[in-house]
Amino acid sequence: MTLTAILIVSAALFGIGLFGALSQKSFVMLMMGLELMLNGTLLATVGFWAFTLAGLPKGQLLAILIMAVMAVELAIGFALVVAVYRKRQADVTESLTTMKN
Amino acid sequence: MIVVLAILGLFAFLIASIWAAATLDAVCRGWIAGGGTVSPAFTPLRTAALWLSQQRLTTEAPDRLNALLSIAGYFALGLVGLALVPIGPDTTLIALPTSVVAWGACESLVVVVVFLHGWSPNAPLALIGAYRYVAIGLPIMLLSMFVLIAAALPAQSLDLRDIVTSQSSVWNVIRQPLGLPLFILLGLSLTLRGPFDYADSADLAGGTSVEASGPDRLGWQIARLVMLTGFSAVAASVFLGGYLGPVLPGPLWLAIKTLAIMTVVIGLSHLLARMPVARMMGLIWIGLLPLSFLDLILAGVLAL
Amino acid sequence: MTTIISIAGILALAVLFVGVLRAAGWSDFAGSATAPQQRPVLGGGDPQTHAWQRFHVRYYTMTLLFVAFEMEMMFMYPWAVVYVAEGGKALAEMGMFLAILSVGILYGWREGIFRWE
Amino acid sequence: MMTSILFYALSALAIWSGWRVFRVDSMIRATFALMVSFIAVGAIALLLSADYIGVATVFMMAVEMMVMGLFMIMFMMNPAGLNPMQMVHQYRFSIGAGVASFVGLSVAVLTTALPVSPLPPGGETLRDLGTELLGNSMLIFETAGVTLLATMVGAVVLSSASGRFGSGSQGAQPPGLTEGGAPAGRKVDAGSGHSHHGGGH
Amino acid sequence: MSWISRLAARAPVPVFIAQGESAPDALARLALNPAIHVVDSPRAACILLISGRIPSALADCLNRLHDQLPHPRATVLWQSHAMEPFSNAVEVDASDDIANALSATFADLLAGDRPSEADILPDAPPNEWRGIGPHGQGGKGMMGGTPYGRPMAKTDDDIRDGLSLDAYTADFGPFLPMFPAGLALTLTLQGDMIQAVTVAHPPFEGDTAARERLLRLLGLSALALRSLHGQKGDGTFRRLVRLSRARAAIPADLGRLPDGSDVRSRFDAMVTGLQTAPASDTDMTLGDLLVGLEWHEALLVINSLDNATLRGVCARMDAPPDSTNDATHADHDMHAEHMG
Repeated sequence: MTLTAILIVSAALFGIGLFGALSQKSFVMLMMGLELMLNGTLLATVGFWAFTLAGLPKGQLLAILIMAVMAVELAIGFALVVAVYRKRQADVTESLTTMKN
Repeated sequence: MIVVLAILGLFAFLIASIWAAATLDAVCRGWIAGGGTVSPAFTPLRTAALWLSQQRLTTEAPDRLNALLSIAGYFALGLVGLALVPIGPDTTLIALPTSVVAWGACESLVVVVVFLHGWSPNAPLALIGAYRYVAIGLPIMLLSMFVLIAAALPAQSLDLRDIVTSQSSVWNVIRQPLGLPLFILLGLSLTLRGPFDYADSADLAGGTSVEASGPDRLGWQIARLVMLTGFSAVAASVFLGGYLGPVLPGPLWLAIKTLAIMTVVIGLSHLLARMPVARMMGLIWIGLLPLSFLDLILAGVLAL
Repeated sequence: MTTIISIAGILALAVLFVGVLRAAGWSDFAGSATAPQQRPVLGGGDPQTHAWQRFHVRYYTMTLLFVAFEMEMMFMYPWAVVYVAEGGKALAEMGMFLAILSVGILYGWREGIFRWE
Repeated sequence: MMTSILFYALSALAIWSGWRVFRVDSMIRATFALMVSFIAVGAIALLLSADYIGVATVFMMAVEMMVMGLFMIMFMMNPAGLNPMQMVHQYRFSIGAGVASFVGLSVAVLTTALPVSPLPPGGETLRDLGTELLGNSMLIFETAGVTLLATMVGAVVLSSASGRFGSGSQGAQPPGLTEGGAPAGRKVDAGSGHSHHGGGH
Repeated sequence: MSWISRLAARAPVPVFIAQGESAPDALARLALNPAIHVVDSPRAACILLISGRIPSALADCLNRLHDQLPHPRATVLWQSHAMEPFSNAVEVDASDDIANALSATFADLLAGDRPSEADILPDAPPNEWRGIGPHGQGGKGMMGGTPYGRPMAKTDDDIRDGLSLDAYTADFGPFLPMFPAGLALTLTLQGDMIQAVTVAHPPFEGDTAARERLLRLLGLSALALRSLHGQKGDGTFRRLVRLSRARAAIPADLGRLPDGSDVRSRFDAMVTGLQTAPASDTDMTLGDLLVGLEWHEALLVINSLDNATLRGVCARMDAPPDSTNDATHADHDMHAEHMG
């Protein structure tokens, strides 16, 4: 287990997440992609914390903040999904541009 | 060597306590029903044999993988709870400095596996049970978080081993009198019992397990009892001083206290009425959660 | 590391448990379910559609509040460990925390999200 | 040695389940595949002696994915994947972007000299974190708390149906338009996409 | 695995009850027998106990119910009438001891002396689906076809919060243990909330088990058993009900009738054993009472009504649901193509 291996794994997670976020049509699947990207970031943060920061507590704090970002993204994202669905019966990204009225 | 012994002992205890819980359940039920029971000690074994010899049914287009994972997962989470509990000074199967948080993770995963159990058969009554359980299972977790944090304050640690040690002079059940009752409510919910039985309730003809037959039904019921054991052991360690006690060896004390908590949980599950889920959700947020705040404040002031 | 090995062992045990339960040979009636046996239980009735659908969750707003609420709790665990050592400052901190959480609950209550929407 | 084996197994699990998220038909399987990916990352964090972060990841993500699953089923048509489905756009571009980011990041990682010795286990990482939260990083901590409060309020405002102007249970049945008439439906903009009962696709 | 069967044969007999018209009074007290286990779901039963006369309108439901039992299974007819599909069933009449008959049938079944009953219905899915569609899954498009033999749900308006999600329509009953005997409802649910209701079959006359069912619905199954003993002045029973906080568990104002009674007051009357007069004739329909309620609340309302009132309420027809069904269906098909 080296930092290089950890960072490559996190890059893979980030890449898959990016693919998902860009390719998925539906809001909720798009958010899954974002969460997966943040998952990769979380792994990289913990890796850096353990190897280069010598256990400096700031690294852990950053990891917690990443999780907080996920929670905020999820809560606000889904609230938006509900609001949009209530108004337009739409659950895919494209309908936002094509259904302007 | 000691690890092997501990594992074997834990297994013996697990099997004994599953059997004891099933028996207690039958006795309690018989007492309240006023009709008595016939050989309550053997009925669980016979019923288990019956379920094993029945056919296992599936529904139209079920989610087979998740059906399997839900039973296995529920069983495993109960066992993890049991493995987190110290059976002596510095002796646990899972030695983790953050075991309180790990137990919290178990609680949240229980919501997931119960949901999956109701989701996988693709049947309406099971599905309603699954969704209803999430509405209660999520907020009630907050109670346990506050209560466990309050127990961690005097120990200055999130390790169950330290929490048990910190009770050598006075048990947490006295230090934070609101803690144990609130935690037992969580236990009722984790084990799908009584007033918090929103997953497998009678108004859904069995809820998430309405479609379970034969070995699947047996697996789910055993998993529920394993979770009851795991929860009771955690509660006994956090509030009743775990293995601490005079004369008798530590593990025996832990077993006695675990059984005591188990009896209380089973008794309450037969005695208290269940309210409609919306009402209970409101009650948890508006009534019980402020109580757990109060519990934390009291514990905090006391700890300083 | 031992933690992960122990948990992996427990998981393996749980899968074994389900596997043994489902193993053929316990029952003389282990055949797979026929089509009429597979219909969902409705006490004799029959549904028109699959049960898996866009299920109308009646408490969705509560779950969003819950996620944010739970995240706040993540800050409380490290706080609990140093509470006694830090003393008064930690007590003030707890007050702030509980105040924030209470405001969240009170707001949700006022908006009526702890009911079936 | 054992640590390395565990690390590679968990990494494989994290990547494989992350990939499954976008390959399965059933939304519930997708959500819980993502949860497995998070749990694997949490376990790797435990291997790196981040005792708190690792377990907290499992805790938080189990809850978040449960909530995510609820919303996935609520808003995706065909949520259980009974009919095979594929709801993607700009597919090639996305694959390209994903691969490019992976390759780019990997090259950057491989060409950098990185330290090789991890943090020894048994440190007081949790206590350090607590002290930091109450000391130097007090401001971050407080900001996060207030941000999360704002999130609570924002999520409620955006998603709540009736709000304080009417009780959900009281409005169970709207009053009739005429005395004793059929309940009035909710208002629909004339000519909007409302009649498209499957969602506008 | 004979030792398992031998052990299993000594378990309490798991019985699922299909109650018909004018079933024997002793049926309700069957659950008090410790050798019998009256189960909630046919999936847990070995014996289907048909008691009383089953109207021919419910024959199909009975056949469906029978086939949902796992093997080994047997049918027992208790003071019922001969029915063509159940020609092999054990028949028990008023003079026989039902508990003995059930135990004997169960023992024979597990010992293999009595063959497990075959399905009544043909082994075919509700709709043909295999090999249809591009993936052979019975559907084309995302919402079309009949994947795995059933169509997918359709979206419908919601009467509470205005999120138009999928509605689920099904016939519930007439043999559900939490419904009054004979009652079958066609319910449309949005999530767990009742959106529309029509009566598919009214409850039988003379049902008296409402108190027991109501207690079970409140999660007090042991107390429900105690209530079956029927001693009028059982003080312990009333004390235990008070201890259980059952009254507080029932929401106030639930299921209020024009005569002012709600579920709570009717529950009080049942527990104290007061014979209240049947609620005065109202012009309420079941839809007025149930639409907009969550599942558990709706069941509390149904079971709090006495038999005469419930039959009266069920007899009044709701305004027929507007006939948009065809329209939505066409719309739905259009979408299926659209997305194919």
